[in-house]
Amino acid sequence: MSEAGATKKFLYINRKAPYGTIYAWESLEVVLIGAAFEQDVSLLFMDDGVYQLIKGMDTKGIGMKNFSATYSALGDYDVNKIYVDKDALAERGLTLEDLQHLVWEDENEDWAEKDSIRLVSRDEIAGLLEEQDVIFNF
Amino acid sequence: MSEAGATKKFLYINRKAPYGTIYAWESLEVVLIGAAFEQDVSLLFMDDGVYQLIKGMDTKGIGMKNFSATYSALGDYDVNKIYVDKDALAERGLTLEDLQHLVWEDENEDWAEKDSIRLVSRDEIAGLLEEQDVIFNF
Amino acid sequence: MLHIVNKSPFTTTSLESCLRVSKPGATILLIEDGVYGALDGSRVSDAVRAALADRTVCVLGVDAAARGVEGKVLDGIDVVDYDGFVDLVAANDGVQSWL
Amino acid sequence: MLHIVNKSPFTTTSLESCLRVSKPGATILLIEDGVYGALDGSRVSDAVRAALADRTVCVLGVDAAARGVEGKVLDGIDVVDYDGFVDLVAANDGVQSWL
Amino acid sequence: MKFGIMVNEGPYTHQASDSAYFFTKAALDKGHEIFRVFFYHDGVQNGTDFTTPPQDDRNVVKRWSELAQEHDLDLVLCVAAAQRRGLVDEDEQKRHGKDGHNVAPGFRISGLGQLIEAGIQADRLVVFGD
Amino acid sequence: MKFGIMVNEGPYTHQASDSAYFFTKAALDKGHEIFRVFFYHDGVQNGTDFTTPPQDDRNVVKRWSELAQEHDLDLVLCVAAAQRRGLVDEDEQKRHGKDGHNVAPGFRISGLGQLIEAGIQADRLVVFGD
Repeated sequence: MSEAGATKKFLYINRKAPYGTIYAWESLEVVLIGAAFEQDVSLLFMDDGVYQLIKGMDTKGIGMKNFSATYSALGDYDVNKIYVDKDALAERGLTLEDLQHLVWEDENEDWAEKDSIRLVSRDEIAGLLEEQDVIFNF
Repeated sequence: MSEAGATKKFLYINRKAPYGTIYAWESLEVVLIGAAFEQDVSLLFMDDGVYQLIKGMDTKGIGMKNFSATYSALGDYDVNKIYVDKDALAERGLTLEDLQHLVWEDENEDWAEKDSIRLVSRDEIAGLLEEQDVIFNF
Repeated sequence: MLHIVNKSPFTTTSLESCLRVSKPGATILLIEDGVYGALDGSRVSDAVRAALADRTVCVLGVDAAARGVEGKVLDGIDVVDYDGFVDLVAANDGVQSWL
Repeated sequence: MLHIVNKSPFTTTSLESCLRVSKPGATILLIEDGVYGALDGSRVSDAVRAALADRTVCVLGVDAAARGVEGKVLDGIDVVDYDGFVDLVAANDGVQSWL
Repeated sequence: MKFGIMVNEGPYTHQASDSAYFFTKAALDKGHEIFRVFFYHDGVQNGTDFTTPPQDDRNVVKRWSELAQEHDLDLVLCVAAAQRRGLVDEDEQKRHGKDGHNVAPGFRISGLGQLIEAGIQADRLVVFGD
Repeated sequence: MKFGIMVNEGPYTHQASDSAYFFTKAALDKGHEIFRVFFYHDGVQNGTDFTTPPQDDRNVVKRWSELAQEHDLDLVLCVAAAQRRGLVDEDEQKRHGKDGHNVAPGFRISGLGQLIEAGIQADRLVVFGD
């Protein structure tokens, strides 16, 4: 699966709520497969996508697989740039404390545990989009 | 196809724009089939559904069938109560003149041609919903 | 009359349309991604709280729980299960789904 | 950068999100039901007109024609065909679809 | 009470089919009658027995088939929607010369009149979709 | 220039597949290269040859197949999405014991890695969906 040539900047943009549609889950599947290709990967959660990261989901009553644990595994796949739209959180009455605490271990700093989630403003999102080579929309 | 028992009040609610999705077209198919069942039928166009009635559509460039002529045939099927949300028109910058002129012939008045479209307010829509036996959502 | 809303009020205008034309005495049931409309502290909470003055608002508990938001539901909103959903349909003369 | 919007701005918040984070110099292309955002005299026309000050806004002509609204497009919005759509993608470094 | 159910979206992408299933099951468990479940638009995809969902996911199609068998449910796929979207029973296979048929047990293909009839005969029509 | 195309919705219900088709065709006509068209989510339904659309409607599936043949296009259906949604080629038919196979000419079933590869290899990725 190795690729010749330079690494590309990949951004996965998640704008939809989980469970009502499958996009959140099928986006995660792409991210996990994509991790093997060693690109420079970022995830952006904006609009209703911020709901994907809420903690304490219990899907037993709707018979669907609860995939929220997968987000906390992303750090192990070197997916540790997880951007969350702070305005989207605010207008939904949510704070960072409502979301899962996602971390990764920095091998350059003796495997120190670091936060993966970074709250971003609209200007930072605009900048983030502009610097990407490829954007996947979910 | 005749049914025993009293006639029911059927309301078809169309809230989606044409062509972007097929719901407008597949709603019309139900209305046409349903006409044979001789129920008391009304159609309501609200939200983006009001776009379905705009005149002058030309679908050649997108390779889809232009089904807008079917609306003008509804009168021949005794479907002549066509309600349009006036607020929805206004916020879209549209007026009655932007829509097709839909008519029917009243056999009780020597086949006089009458308008099928009635502009309704939110209160009238609320009342219309309450008086229905069955609502089909598209 | 029973109104069913299954879309997030932050993404689509379904809840807004529902609130606009539902009558005093009506019941509004929030299911699927519609449950986000039941939460406190959001941009739409005031509109939903206002509706509670003359309408009944319910939320499907299993859909709220799946999304991790069962504990954030506004005071005054009834949490129902699928049995309750069935009862609401049976108890109301008409059903309108705001798809 | 090219932003593609394919949803009606009266039903979903896609155009709003696009306008919120697109940068001066960016190009916004309205296709499918997104073409309704290009029309004059609507609730969203002012926001789109404001975007024209520092961004390019285009509409896919065949989608506007299909919907009977080609004649109502705001002054300053470019009407393009599929060839023009391809050119826009080629001319811009990145593409973001606001699905 | 007699319910009619309309399902407008296929399995997995939207929750609509899940919601319709749990509603139907709850109604039956409470002793109500389901006059018919009518699948329209992409909803006809609920009736394909060509699916093989992952082991850790629910099997939406099979769940409908089993509920139909248990309760003698009438699950109807709209013929026009089915033809557009690739749902084929043995009759349609012969008529259109396809390499197989994919309608799951318990489902049948029929016309839109079946939806109208559900509207007339049932005390309530509940629509699930996107 | 080299384009990758991603299609997230099936035929007929949403316009996404139509838009992707016309975009792909226009790009080819202008001399661009289409590295791959990847069908994900309900998009895999574009690859079923069980459809029989009405005479007065376009045939979305056939149009893709013909474009693929003309231009040697690589049309890939995501295997996980295909299994959930009932798209089966001859291999999958044998493996899962289905009553037929329904993948249209020009389409092939493969993994999500094909999408990532399109992102890496193509100069632009254009996503069509709902």
